Amino acid sequence: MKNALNIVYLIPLLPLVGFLINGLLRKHLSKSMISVVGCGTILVSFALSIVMFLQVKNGDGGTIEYFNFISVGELTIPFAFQIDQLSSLFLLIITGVGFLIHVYSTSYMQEEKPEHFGRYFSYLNLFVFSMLLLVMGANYVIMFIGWEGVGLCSYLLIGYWFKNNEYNKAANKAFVMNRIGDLAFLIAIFWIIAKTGGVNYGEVFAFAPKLSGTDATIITLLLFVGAAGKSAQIPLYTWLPDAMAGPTPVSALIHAATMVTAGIYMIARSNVLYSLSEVSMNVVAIVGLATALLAATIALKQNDIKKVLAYSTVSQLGYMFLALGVGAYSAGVFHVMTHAFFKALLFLAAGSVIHAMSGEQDIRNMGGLSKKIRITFITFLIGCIAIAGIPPFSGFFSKDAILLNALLVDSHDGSFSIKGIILYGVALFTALLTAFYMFRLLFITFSGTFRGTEEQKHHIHESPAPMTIPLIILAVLSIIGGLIGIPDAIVKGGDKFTEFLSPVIAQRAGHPVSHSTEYMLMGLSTVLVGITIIVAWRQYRNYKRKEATGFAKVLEDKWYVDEFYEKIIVKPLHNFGGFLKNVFEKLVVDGLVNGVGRMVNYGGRQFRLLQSGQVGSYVLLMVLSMVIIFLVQFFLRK
Amino acid sequence: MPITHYIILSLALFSIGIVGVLTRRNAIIIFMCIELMLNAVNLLLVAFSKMHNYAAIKAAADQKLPITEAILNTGSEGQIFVFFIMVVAAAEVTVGLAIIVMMYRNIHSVDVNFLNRLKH
Amino acid sequence: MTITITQILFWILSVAALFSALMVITSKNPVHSVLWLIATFFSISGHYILLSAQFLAVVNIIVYAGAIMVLFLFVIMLMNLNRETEPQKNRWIKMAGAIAGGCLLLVLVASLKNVESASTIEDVKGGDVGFIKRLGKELFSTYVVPFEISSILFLSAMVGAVVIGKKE
Amino acid sequence: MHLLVIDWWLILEKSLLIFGIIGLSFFIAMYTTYAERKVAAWLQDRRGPNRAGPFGIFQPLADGGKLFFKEEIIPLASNKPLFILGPALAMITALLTSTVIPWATPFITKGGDVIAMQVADVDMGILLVFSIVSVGVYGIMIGGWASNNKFSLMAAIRGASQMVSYELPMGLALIAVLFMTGSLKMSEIVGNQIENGWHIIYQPLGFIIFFVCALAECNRTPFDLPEAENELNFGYHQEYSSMKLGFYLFAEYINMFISSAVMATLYFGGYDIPFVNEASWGLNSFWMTVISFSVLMAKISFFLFVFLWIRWTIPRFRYDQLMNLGWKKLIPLALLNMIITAAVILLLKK
Repeated sequence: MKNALNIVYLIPLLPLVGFLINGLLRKHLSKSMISVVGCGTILVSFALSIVMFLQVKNGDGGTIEYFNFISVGELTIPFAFQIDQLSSLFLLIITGVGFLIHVYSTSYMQEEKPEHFGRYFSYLNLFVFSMLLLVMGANYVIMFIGWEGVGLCSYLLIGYWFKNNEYNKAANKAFVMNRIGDLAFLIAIFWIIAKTGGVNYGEVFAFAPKLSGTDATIITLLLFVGAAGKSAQIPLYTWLPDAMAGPTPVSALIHAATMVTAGIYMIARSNVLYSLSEVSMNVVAIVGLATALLAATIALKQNDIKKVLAYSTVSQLGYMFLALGVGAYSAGVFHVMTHAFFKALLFLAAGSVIHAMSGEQDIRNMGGLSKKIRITFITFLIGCIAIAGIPPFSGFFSKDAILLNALLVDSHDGSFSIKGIILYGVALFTALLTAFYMFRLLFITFSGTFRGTEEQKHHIHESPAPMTIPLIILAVLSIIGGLIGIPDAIVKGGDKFTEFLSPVIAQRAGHPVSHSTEYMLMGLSTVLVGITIIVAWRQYRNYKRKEATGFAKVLEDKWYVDEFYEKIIVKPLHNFGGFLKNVFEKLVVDGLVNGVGRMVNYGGRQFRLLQSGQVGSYVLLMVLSMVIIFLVQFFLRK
Repeated sequence: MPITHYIILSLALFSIGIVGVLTRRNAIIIFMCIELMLNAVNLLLVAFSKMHNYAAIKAAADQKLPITEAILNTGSEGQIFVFFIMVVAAAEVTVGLAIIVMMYRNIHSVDVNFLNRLKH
Repeated sequence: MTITITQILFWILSVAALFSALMVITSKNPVHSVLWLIATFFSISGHYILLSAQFLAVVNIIVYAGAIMVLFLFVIMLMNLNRETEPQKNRWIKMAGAIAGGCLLLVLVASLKNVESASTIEDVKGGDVGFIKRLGKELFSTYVVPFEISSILFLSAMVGAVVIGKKE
Repeated sequence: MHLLVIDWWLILEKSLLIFGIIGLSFFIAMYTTYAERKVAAWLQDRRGPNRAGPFGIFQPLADGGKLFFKEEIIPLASNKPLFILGPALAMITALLTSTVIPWATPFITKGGDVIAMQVADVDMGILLVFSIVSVGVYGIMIGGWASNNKFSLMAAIRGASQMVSYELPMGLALIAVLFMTGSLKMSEIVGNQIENGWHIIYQPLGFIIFFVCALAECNRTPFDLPEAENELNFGYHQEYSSMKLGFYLFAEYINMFISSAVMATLYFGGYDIPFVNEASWGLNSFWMTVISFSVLMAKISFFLFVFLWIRWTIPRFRYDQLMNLGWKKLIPLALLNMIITAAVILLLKK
């Protein structure tokens, strides 16, 4: 199978072809054709990804160069793909989850007109293409192309229903916030080029030990700002909840499973650089944890089913950054994978709920749905258990790995540092909050009595097979997906995941804790989560609508972060823009431009007199100038 | 003959041409003065060509080197250039005179002072 | 000190060339100007022969005296330009022109002051660079492309002249 | 200390040759006028001049005397200097052309010095003839313009444009000859013909073109439009009288003489005696010179006769016909001739 690498280009190419076919011929193809093209290309890519994965597992990864993308001076940037443990894993997640969501979409988007249906699938395919480019690129520039591509697709898909102005605003917000991060990423790339003279991962990482500490810190911080933009971390997270304006499968694919993990991927990929900078690691860990906590608190009081999931996503991403920040890269990536499963599952299940409720998203208008939409309920429940971290569901293992690693930070001799204990404490608290709001969501939605209108009640039905089958598959994955990362403490020779990634991701040189300590920690978190779930059950099993007050109101209004941004950043910028437009533009810029124009005009008026049209005077001037030039030459020579 | 004699002669002819352009108003005379200037330049080119030829042959003879075709050809560029100048001058005169005739037809004069507008 | 016949001829031809060139620009009658210009060309051709550029000497006469100046004469005769047709220019402008030209000459000659005047032009054995055989070979080997291009230039000039000269 | 470094013998030799040729030219021109009348008379079946001397052979002298003693009239409105310059230029250019023609085989003195029967065997050769012919236009133009007579001016412009137009096919026809000789030197052109046969054999078309053009260059019938009596009275020399008119007329005959000589040299082997090997005769160089000169003169006389013959046989062209013939027939033909010659030479070389 060595030659499988030769056809690796097909993996991104097929979605691109699908994008072109669906995009260009959307008015001529039937919906079923579009579905076949859209899903088929991803399915083939998925199959190829499995081949790649198997090959990498046998240790046959590598870099494939196609052509010189940019060649300037001494800098050569090849268009190359790198297939290794990390990228092949992401390939599997992207194409696998992507395929399921494609299938789900064929049913979910059935009510769209054919050309919009085609547009939707072409965007999806383009997104998959860009995402594949992002993870497969063998250097930062190719990654950046994919990075921009997914940003574009995210914008296009958030604003998919472009007739709704609110949605367009959400799309703009997502795009602008992403751009801020992208700018930092771009600067980081330039910095890398300036300092190391290349952008290929191999070269850069080989050069990394020679980087000065300051450079490493600046580069990694800039990269982190880029990652924060894409992965919705403080302070650039507010776009993600708004991005829920897009169709639900899009939220599942882009804003939960894949695109938002691009930042994680990037930092995991650059782990060699991060390991050089203590400061950056701390920043990543603290920002990640803060994001996780903040988003979790907001999620407690949200009433929109997708918003809750969105904040939960932000929170989980914060978790992943925490993992990266404490140097547990493989734990972070592991959480990416499990998160992809259960968050996609939750989103799709939420989509199924919304479908059943004829587009209603407010959980206050739901309740008691568990009987009517059985499959959705069960899969949603599985998702909740997984995210809450009940063993042996997938979320438990990945979250536990993160918690353990957080606790172990800075520990050298088996005892825990203050920092580790604080990180662990806050992280555990966040985990409890997670369990709480997820089950709050579950109970408000599915238990108690139905609170919606009669019409909705009449309409409630289980979703068709193309929607439920992906749900079931994802549910199964959510249950067993964590087992590949099962810790050494439980199964002898476990933690295959870290072992698999070890060629790409440096292992932290920490002191392993004793198995008994691990059991104790697992038990502690499991028991606490269990208690939390029971509390949630008691509180929300029979939910009654009531206005939030006091602190709850603050949480419901998301800590007023949007308003804060509005006041601190948007307003002043807006005012500054107004100042520029009304005062600076008019007086200075226009003044300059008009002044130049007026000066030229005046000068022309004066010089026009020279332009008499008399050939003789021209020649006379020419001769005189020649005389002067010769004289100057003559005297200057001496 | 020293080359400076030829240079000065050419410069004098050239300057006379310039003075002609400056002082006359008849388009044809001005045109002729331009031809005169071209010829002054031609003369200089031929003189230089001869100078280089002489110098090359003399240098070869002084150093007892065999006189090759290349040495004999030294300076021929100058004369070829003159040839091309003549070609271009002839082409220029054909078009230029046609224009002057046209101008005479339109304004019944060849005085360049009447031609100080871009349109009529 | 011996004076060679070349030197005598040089001075005679130089004086002739300068005198007739001056007459070109001072003659009131355009036809006289043309004829003086032809005389200038003949003197220059004489110089070419002195410089053993025989080919150019003959071509100069054929092209300039025999073709170009005939055209000038044609145009002048057809337009019937006499001395009355050229209105007098402002005397000051004439003065300015003459002074400017003089200055130019002065400056150019002055700039020659530092030139090493060791370079001389003599006839040497084998110095047949201006002979038709050598020039012809050079022209049709090294410079064949410009030569062909100049033929196209000629053709276009001819077409242009016909188009311009045609009455609407 | 020499003031001038000059080979006086060369000067003497060349001066003698120049004066000899000029005298010869005048003589021939004079008697061509006589021949013209006689031929005209013969063709018209009458006697022609027969009063001055036996057969009227002193008639040209009488004509010359008449012209000398006629009253000199210079029109008031004319441009006097140019009026005088015109005929002078015509005469000078006509005479200058003879410089490069080789008149006979070189004469070798007892001392072994070779005296070429040619004023200057320059590198440019035939090109020099062309340059002088092209300057010849000015005689007509200046004369016609200076007369300040519109008929003269018209005739002058006609004549000039005719000459300029016919120079082109003439030159093109000549190029075909030059392809064969590979040199512009007149002596080499003759030598080539002595070796390889006359050019008329290889270049019949070229010769015909050249001949027609020569007729036009000399303003001879059927191309004597500058002198067309019925349209332009008497042409460009209408205002001329006395010896100035004589100069113009003389120049025309000298031109005829020289073009005959050029044609004989270019196409008919110059001074070469046909069909015989002169070298086997064993004559000394003086007699060889004399014989070859006579042969050349015989050829020239033949051409002169043809000129006269044509004049009294073929009617005059119209001006547009003249231009059509020149630009649309002769130039393409000459080009064709040139290209074919070039192609054949290339083929044979391979």
